[in-house]
Amino acid sequence: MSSITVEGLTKRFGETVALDDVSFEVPEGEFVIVLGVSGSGKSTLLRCMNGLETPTEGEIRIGDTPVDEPRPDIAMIFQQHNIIEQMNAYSNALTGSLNRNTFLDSLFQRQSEEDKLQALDALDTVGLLDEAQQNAQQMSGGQQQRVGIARALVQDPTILLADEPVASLDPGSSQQVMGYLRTAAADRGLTAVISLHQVNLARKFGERFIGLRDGKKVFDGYRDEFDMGVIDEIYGDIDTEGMFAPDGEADDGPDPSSESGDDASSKRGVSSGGMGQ
Amino acid sequence: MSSITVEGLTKRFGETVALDDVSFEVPEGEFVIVLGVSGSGKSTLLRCMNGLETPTEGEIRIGDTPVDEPRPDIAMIFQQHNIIEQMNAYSNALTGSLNRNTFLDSLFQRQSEEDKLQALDALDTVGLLDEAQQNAQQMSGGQQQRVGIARALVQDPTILLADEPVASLDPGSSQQVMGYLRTAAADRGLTAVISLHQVNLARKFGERFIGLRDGKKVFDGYRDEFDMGVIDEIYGDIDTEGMFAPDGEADDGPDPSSESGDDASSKRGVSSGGMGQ
Amino acid sequence: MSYGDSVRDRYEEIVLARRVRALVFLAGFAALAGLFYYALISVGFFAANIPNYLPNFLNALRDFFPFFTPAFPFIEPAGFLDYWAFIDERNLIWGGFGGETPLFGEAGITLAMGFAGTVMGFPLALLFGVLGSGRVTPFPFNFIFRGLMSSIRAIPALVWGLIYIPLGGIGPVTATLAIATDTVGNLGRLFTDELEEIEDGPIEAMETTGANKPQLITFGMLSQVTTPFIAWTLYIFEINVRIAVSLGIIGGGGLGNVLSVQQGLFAFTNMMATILVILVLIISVEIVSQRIRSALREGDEAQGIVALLMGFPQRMAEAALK
Amino acid sequence: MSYGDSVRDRYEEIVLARRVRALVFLAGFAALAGLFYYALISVGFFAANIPNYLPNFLNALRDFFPFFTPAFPFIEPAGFLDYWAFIDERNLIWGGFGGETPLFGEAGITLAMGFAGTVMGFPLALLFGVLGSGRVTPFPFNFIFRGLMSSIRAIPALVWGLIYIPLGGIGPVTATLAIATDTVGNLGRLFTDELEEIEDGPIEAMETTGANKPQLITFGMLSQVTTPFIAWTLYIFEINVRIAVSLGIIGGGGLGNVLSVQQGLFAFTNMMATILVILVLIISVEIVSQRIRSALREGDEAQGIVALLMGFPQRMAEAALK
Amino acid sequence: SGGGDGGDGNSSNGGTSGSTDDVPTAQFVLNPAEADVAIEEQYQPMFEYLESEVEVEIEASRAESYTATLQAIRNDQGEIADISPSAVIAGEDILDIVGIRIAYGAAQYFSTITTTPDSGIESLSDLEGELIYMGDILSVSGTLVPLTVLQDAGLDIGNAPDGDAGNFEAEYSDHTTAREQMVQRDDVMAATTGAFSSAPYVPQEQFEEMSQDFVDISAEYDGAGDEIESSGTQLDLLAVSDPIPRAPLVTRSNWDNSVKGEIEEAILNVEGDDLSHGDDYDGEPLWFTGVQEGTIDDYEMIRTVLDELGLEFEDLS
Ligand SMILES: Nc1ncnc2c1ncn2[C@@H]1O[C@H](COP(=O)(O)OP(=O)(O)OP(=O)(O)O)[C@@H](O)[C@H]1O
Ligand SMILES: Nc1ncnc2c1ncn2[C@@H]1O[C@H](COP(=O)(O)OP(=O)(O)OP(=O)(O)O)[C@@H](O)[C@H]1O
Ligand SMILES: [Mg+2]
Ligand SMILES: [Mg+2]
Repeated sequence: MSSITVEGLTKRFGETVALDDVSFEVPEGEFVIVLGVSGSGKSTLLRCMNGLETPTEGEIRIGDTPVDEPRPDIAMIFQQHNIIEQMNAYSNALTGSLNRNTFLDSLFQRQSEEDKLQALDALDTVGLLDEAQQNAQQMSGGQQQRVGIARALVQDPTILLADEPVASLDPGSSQQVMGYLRTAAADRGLTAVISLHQVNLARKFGERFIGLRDGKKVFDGYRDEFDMGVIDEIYGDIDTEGMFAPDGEADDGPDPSSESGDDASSKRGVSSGGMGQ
Repeated sequence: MSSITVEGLTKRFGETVALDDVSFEVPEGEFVIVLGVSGSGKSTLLRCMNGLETPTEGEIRIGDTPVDEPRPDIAMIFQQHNIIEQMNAYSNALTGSLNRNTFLDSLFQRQSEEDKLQALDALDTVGLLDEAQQNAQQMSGGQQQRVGIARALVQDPTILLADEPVASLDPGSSQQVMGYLRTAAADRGLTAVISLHQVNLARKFGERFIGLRDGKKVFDGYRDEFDMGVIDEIYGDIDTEGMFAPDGEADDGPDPSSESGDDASSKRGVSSGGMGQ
Repeated sequence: MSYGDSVRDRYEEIVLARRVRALVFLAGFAALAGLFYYALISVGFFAANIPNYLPNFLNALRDFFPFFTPAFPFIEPAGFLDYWAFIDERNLIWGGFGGETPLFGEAGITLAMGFAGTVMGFPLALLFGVLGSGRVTPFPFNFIFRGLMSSIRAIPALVWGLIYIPLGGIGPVTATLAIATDTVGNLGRLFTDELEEIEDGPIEAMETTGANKPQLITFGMLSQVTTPFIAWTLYIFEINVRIAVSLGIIGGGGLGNVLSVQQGLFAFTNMMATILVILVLIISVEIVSQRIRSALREGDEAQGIVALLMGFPQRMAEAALK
Repeated sequence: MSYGDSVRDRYEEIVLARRVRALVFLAGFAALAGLFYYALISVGFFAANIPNYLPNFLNALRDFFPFFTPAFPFIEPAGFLDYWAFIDERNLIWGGFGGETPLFGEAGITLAMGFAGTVMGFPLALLFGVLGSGRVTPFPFNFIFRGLMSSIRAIPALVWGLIYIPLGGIGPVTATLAIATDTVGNLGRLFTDELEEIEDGPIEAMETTGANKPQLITFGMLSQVTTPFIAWTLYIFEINVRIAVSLGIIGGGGLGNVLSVQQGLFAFTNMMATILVILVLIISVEIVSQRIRSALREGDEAQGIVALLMGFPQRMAEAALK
Repeated sequence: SGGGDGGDGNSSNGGTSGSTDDVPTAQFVLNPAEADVAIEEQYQPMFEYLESEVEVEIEASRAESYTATLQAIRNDQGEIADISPSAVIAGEDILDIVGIRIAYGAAQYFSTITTTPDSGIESLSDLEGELIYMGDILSVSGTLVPLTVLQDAGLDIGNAPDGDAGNFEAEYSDHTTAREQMVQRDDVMAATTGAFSSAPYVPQEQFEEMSQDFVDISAEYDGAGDEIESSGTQLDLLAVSDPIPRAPLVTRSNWDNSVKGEIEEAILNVEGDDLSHGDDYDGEPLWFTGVQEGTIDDYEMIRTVLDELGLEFEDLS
């Protein structure tokens, strides 16, 4: 059983509360997208689900077993892909089978033919079979990310986690990578949780959406409930905030009784008038 | 006069044609956004306009004078911000005045009070006055990008170029940085040419749009002409391309008469059937 | 589970490529082993019959480590006292106030040689290092400076010491000059290497602001490398202290000199005591230098130190100057 | 143009801060200058009266460079012939086939010492270097290995040479052992440093695949650093050839030995000839090593070389094995 | 030819050890510290002589210090050695003295203290507070004996050579460098060197005034002052030491081989002709012309010097 249960998850780093009492359940085979602005806790959530971080409070269960350390059946895809750039695509994919092989076998690439074929098949799935022997360093960002997906697939996971897998890619590659992720998850019946910060991509690929803001879950719902109101809730009204910030900050400057007051105040007067914050 | 004329601009790197006979005119004070997928020639266009690259053919003129080397009155903002991370925000902004100061004066920061106040004013414009003495290294990506804008403003330019200034920022910071750019350009009456790859940001901030594809200009028009058809023209139909590529590539695999043919061909048959490319 | 043809084909191809690769690597390894063997022959390694002399050698080692005893508990604390007696008697670590040796005794002379040599060599190292970079001096000409630095490095510090005898006489001064010369070659090269690795972006950005060449070099390039330059200088300082020991052995004074006399007297215990002091000196230098370097690397910490150092005078000055 | 109050206030603050900073820097600089002065006193720099002896020194330099003449055109080609005569007579560069010296003469012995020492020291350097990393060995224990490497480094190669005499006798073998020991300390430390700087990402990713500890170390860490490890080994090889020259001076054989004999004979021209050979040797080693290193750094080029090297056998093997 | 190089000795052994099992080999450890020479080449006739007299193969290696030599012998890495008088005292438990080397008929030599004519130094007592350049720090003729001479003249030598001198300053290098740098540098008032280094620059009369022993015994007396004219350098003699026993040739006392006795005998019987090179040799000849029988007692004088200076060799047995 590979359903995921997150129960009362809280994670603090010193003073910072990265996650604040987050709970949800993901049934087997669902494709979930986690949204939130930078610092909202997306990475922390995924790292907890993977056992890379230990929750301060609360619990995460896969089926019935709690997660407390990285496990082969949970595969993770990272924003910075984290593949070994010094190895070729095939060897990178093959590292997904490390947990099934002894140290010496993996050192000399004496894995079973089955494992090797599986690595190539995973590269095929992400459209990189022809580049299997190319050095990862010489690949484009999108290709590297796809190698990361291939490695995850070779792990034979039941759960696929991905932390902003397309954040550093251009739109074309982003769509391609998300497409591969969705195809792979669907073909293999994987439960997938993927964090994103592009709303348009999320809408295009997501099945279910979880919104985080300041570590709290502010939205949890399916396609039909995911509308502009939800986006405002997740992202706040960043437009105004972003565009008028310089003037806003000038407002809390020092006392207005300084020498060069006349010109400056007139200038500030104009901009203060322009916004009501 | 700071209108820009691009005339028959072609740039080749060996075999690659990065720009192919691109021509347009930008009147003084216009805020232009250049769109295109990765590799379409956005950076090359901006680098040619700045004199960092020499066109293979064609010419760029500011007013009536052709551009052939970097000039102080054309300021450039880079995707990787390219500020000096080892210096503080203020010192970085101050480097914008290098062209007005001798080597020794700039070395010992003995610029005129006027220049120094201008640097602080530029930092104020991008909302970083309070962080003026903070080391650039310790700033967030968005803040660093804003320092880059401040440096450009200190140059006292008449033309502002920016190459994907928000590509590595999260949506909040992206909006903020774009906002500062537009405000600064409007306040100082600068002609601005900015390349982006986010369509939504482009729509929100752009006045006029130029679309590049494979080095050719495929669109040039104002807000009202910028619709979904244009986006398809610029980006191509990436959805299908991105999502079905793995199967598409399997099609040009080797001869089907190999040993393990039965299972594989059935699998491929299904996916081939699923798409018509 | 079964796989597509293209996967199988690719698999066969990889298996073949790996087999070829293994062969090539084996050949390379064999070549290396052959070279190694030839080198061993050249130095007369097999003629030396090392296994035969191993017991002798282990026995001789006991001269150096008097605190080892053959029986349990294998360590005799009194041995350490021997060391300390010598260290104390000869002012190796502490020269006392107003004496002829510096405050830190013989170790102080060695340290002073390394330090003075580093400081004296630094300006030329900086000049040659910067001029050796292809970014500053155009291509064929930068190799003049690189060649100069290579030549300086090629001559061992010991030989530089010899060459400088007519200038500095016999003793620590000549050793210091030799270290300074060595520094120009070694540090300058590290500077050049560092400059080759900086990012182009900020330089290009400086260019677009209309900066002139000296400004481009200072703000676009040098400002990026001040931290590594300081770190490399500290690293060379470490090395220079080690060289100062070696130069002492051939007459440069300081700990090396003590070492060479005790060696001449076959006083292995005293020699080991001197080596221990060398160890303490060099490890101290290393630790201090590494602290500073890691503080520089992590700007935060440096900020902390600077803040600490500057906080008080800043407040003072603010009060005074206002 | 006029500016807002907050801008002016900030300006005043910056001016003040800069003034304070300048004071602090001045103080730091003064402290450094003071230390430098004290160091110069300690080594007896001012007593040596260097400016006085400069003419003497320049005169003495003429012994080394017989091809300089005081009159125009300042260079006498015959001087170079003197060099060559000695180089040829003493087999410095070319030992001939089947002779007693290796193929490359005395230079060959020096090279062999550096090469054999590097190869012999490499395995232990790798082991200690990896075990010294905090990522592999948990905190207090990795310092055992770091301390060991520090201690080895602290003892100059010259002293190691002495310690190994009972084992290798007098001559190149002992020098080679000393170089190998030095390599363990120097190369091992570079390895440890390099390991501290690798990215955490790939290691973490390896962890999530369920790899065990040795796999984590091999694939997550070592695979990231093979290129820099090779580069560092080549760098240490360069340094070892230089050390081999120094050890030769104190009896290790090879070029250093020739140098020291000629020095003893006050045959400065011959000495310079030897130095020239040392220069050629070391610069050659450096060029070769730097070529390989830069090829490694830019994967493309390496790919090119590998492709070139492997292309032919690959096609051969493919034809044969199919 | 470079046939006498240390490296060659080793490599030739590597190549031939298989085929010459029956011929015993003996390591001859050479030391150049007492004279500035290319020592392996100079010894070449000696090796050829020994190999012709005795069924033995000589391998030469060059040690850079007596410590290295004694370490080698003590650890069975060398059989025969050329060592200094002081090393005899250090290694008396592990060495057998074969004989004392003779040069120009003398088995003894001298140490000198010299100054430059313009230094203003008239006698040893004027050296108080001045800088003196000496030979290698533990060299018998360059440093140790001259220190006792200075001490006898009333100077406070403090802890020198192993530590700071009392009321003068000492720096150590080697005979020739010490002499040359004294000439070059104004701040160096005297140099202590073996007579072999200084005598060519000192007028004969000065030796005659200073020491009858020197005139009688020293091999350097005849050539004294010879270099003054050609070099333009003259030195003034401040002191000449008592005669010092020349350096011996020794064998390892626990060397247990039948050829040991034969070699020792051959060494004692060596003639000047056996030690000279052919006509085509243009290097320096070997400095000694024969070997005279000697025992540890001949080195009593050295032991006294060491005692006076408070130097003590560690036990090497
Ligand atoms: N190891 C850590 N130590 C301290 N604070 C941390 C750590 N990891 C995360 N945080 C803090 O926890 C909060 C949530 O961070 P997290 O990385 O989960 O956000 P995110 O949504 O992934 O942001 P981004 O889009 O920038 O990746 C932030 O305030 C962050 O500063
Ligand atoms: N210096 C160069 N040398 C060779 N080819 C280059 C160079 N710079 C750009 N190109 C090529 O020119 C084409 C256009 O590149 P350009 O960088 O202008 O695209 P872009 O639209 O900025 O892409 P991106 O979004 O990835 O920055 C690409 O095919 C690129 O490979
Ligand atoms: Mg994150
Ligand atoms: Mg670009």
